[in-house]
Amino acid sequence: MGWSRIEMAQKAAQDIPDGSYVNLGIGIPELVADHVPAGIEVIYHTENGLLGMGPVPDEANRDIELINAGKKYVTAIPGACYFHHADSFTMIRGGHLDISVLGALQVSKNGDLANWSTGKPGAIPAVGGAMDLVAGVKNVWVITDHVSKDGQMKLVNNCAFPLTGKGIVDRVYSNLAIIEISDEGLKVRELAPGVSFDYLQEQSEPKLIQ
Amino acid sequence: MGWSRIEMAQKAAQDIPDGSYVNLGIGIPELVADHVPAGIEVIYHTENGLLGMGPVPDEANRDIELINAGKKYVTAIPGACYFHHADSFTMIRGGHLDISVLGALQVSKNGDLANWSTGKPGAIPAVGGAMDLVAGVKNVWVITDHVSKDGQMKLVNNCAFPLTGKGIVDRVYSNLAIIEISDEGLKVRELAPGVSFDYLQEQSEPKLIQ
Amino acid sequence: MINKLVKSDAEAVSDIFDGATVMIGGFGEAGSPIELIHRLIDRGAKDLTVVSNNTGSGNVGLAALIENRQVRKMICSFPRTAGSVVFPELYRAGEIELELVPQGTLAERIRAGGAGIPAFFTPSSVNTPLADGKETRDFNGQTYVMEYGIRADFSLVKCHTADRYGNLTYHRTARNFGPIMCTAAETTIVQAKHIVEPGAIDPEVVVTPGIFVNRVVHIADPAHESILVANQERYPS
Amino acid sequence: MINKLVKSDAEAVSDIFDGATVMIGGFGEAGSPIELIHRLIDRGAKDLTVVSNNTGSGNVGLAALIENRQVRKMICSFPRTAGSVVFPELYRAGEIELELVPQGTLAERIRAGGAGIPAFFTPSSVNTPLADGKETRDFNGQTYVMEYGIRADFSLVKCHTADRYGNLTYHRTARNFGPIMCTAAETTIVQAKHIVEPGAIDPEVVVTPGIFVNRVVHIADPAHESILVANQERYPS
Repeated sequence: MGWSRIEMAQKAAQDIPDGSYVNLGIGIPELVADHVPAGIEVIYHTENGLLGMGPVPDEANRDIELINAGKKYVTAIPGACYFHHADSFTMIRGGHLDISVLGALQVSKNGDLANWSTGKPGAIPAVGGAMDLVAGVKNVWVITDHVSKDGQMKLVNNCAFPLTGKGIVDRVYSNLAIIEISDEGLKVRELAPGVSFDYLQEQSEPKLIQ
Repeated sequence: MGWSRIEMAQKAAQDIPDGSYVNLGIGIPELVADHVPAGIEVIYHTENGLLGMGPVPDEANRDIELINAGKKYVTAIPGACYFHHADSFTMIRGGHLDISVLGALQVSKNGDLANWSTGKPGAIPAVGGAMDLVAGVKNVWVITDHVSKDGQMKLVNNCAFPLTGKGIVDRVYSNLAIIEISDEGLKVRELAPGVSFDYLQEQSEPKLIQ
Repeated sequence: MINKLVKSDAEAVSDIFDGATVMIGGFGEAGSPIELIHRLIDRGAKDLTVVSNNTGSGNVGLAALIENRQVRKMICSFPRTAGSVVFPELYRAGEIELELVPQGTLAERIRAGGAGIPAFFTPSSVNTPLADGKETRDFNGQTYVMEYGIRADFSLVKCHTADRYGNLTYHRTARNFGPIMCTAAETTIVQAKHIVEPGAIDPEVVVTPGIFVNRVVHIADPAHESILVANQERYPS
Repeated sequence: MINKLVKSDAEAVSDIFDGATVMIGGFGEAGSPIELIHRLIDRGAKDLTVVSNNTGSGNVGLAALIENRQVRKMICSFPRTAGSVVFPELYRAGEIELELVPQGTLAERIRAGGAGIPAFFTPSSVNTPLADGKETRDFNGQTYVMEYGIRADFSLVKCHTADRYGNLTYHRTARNFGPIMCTAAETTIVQAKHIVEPGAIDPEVVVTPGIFVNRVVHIADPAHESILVANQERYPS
């Protein structure tokens, strides 16, 4: 029942318009790059200073000075360019990117996102570029399991964890459904195979719109 | 009696320490570059995006895309670099230049400078980079005739013309003298040949220190 | 596929509308996109606010755009240069508005506009008439004035080499305001002397990443403003 | 004559003092000036405030500097990465201070410090705990938080190629924080893989103009942090 991690990434990839500039967060979002439909050209941005990020290199072509935001080896496509961090966040904060795809700890009914800290004592908070991405990028998509590994709902009325941004999530791709978040509420766009609306609602704290 | 324009520029050039980064304003300050003593290496900055400005080219080597702030043809030395305007003023405003040499309409006893507008009706105000230079550069030197063409004193108690900056002039090279401006007042460092202190004082509104 | 190349300079500026704010690159003649400006004159959009360091010279390029009464207001640092006659005349006649901005503040305001920074503090112009009426604030015992980011509807920029992604390099001091203006407009329109395939520009030396550019038009042999002025040409002639 | 080349990495860092604020380039391993950091460990300056995006990995480089108890406070965006063990332990034990800054705000604060901008407004972190206690302000109906420029006493940066004027180029994503950190310190110290004569770097492709650099040391074959970590090396060993 539901979508695999790869299927979630595929669903998001299929929704990216041709010609988009996209930043992919660490984790499942990284998989999106592998599933963009043929004939579509997407330019990937990685905030550590590369526009035109290409696929993962084979072992012989790894360069410790060519990595992505997750510090993994990547390549650069023909037509790529390198730049420093202030210029990279000019792209992000200045509204030049079309889509930011991020992971989540919690998403609230009004589009708040918590994805950087559980706020628990002893946890090491680490925010990276997430707050800049949600503040600056036109469309913020979240890819996440619908329920956490320890069985807690991630789609909630109000985020209990510290926020990354308020009212900024536009769409959630979970393993159970694709959900649009707007002023009208949480609208289910697509249910994963074998998932009923009622089941989805049971796994979600806010009231969903069919 | 007094120094010529070239001699004023020579006097300033001799005071530039080895290894300085220097911005030269339009007019007499431009002449300074031609008179730096042998053995001294000075890097000239022009705010339109060149560090390492070299001498005026011969006619065959003119390039309309290689000009200085006064829109005159220049060259670039080996080791020069080009950059955009925001980076150029990062150098200026960020305190990275050592010396700014500017012209003046008026300089006041506490180091105020007026050099961009007479404030007269019908005058077209044009400020360029002067306000950034005086705000950001460590040492501001003025090269100017001691008295204006129409006989008005330029070294005054208070500037009548609109200010470029307040309390920012460190030194004046005029055709009559070199004058240091500090909290202690206006101290005459050197008199031009044939100029007496009394004569200099007559041509200057504020009280000078011998 | 991403292809920002457009067929003609006329097409490139065909949606510039009355009342638009337009940034125009260049420091004097160097970097001034004269063909794009002339097509904007052909198009006739009026009531423009133009952000550019100078006001052009003679009766071509930016000066001709002003002379053609398409510009309501200039935002610039140095409106009079050798050979600039059009702006001073209209300004004295009260027929064009001027917002005079120190050059470094102008550059920083454009950069801020492109970087999503709505306002910042700068030491430039403090205690001068150009800070009159502006908010000031002290940091570490020094006074600074608050200035606002500027954004435009369109930027017109001249570069040296471009690819279909909109990656750009510039030539010598013609770089000046180009890179920051590219970042600060809804629609950035570039004229390029050379067009190359993606990958032909070393990724280490791209000055303007393609993300900041919307349209590129190939102008292989741009007119030299100073030569047109020396020949006393006018536009339209 | 201007010659910023210094003979050794030890000499390059020989005046870093107790209590200094030190910016250290790099995003993870890429761009981290590991030799300069190790010489700073040799020197032993303590009570440092370090500005760097991460906190290092294993027991070498930045992590080793922290482990050697020379760092009082970290200013960074992402203090835990794969392989970072030293900082988390000391942080949980309350033995090191952390100022957590969103990555883009960190970059902009460093750039502002270098550009003479004492403060600016940004939308990043608004309505989050990282904006708690900070001044906010509305522009055009949106809320922004005020952030301050950062300056340092020293910046330690790794580059690809340098000349005696301090002009620098970088390699791929090792560029990251290097260029902005060069602008924001009283003394900028750079380790370069290659040293060339002035003029050998095309003036169009210089990334860091020499004016921002004070000292350059030639480290032809820098250690790879990830290899040292894989080999479980420590510094000092």
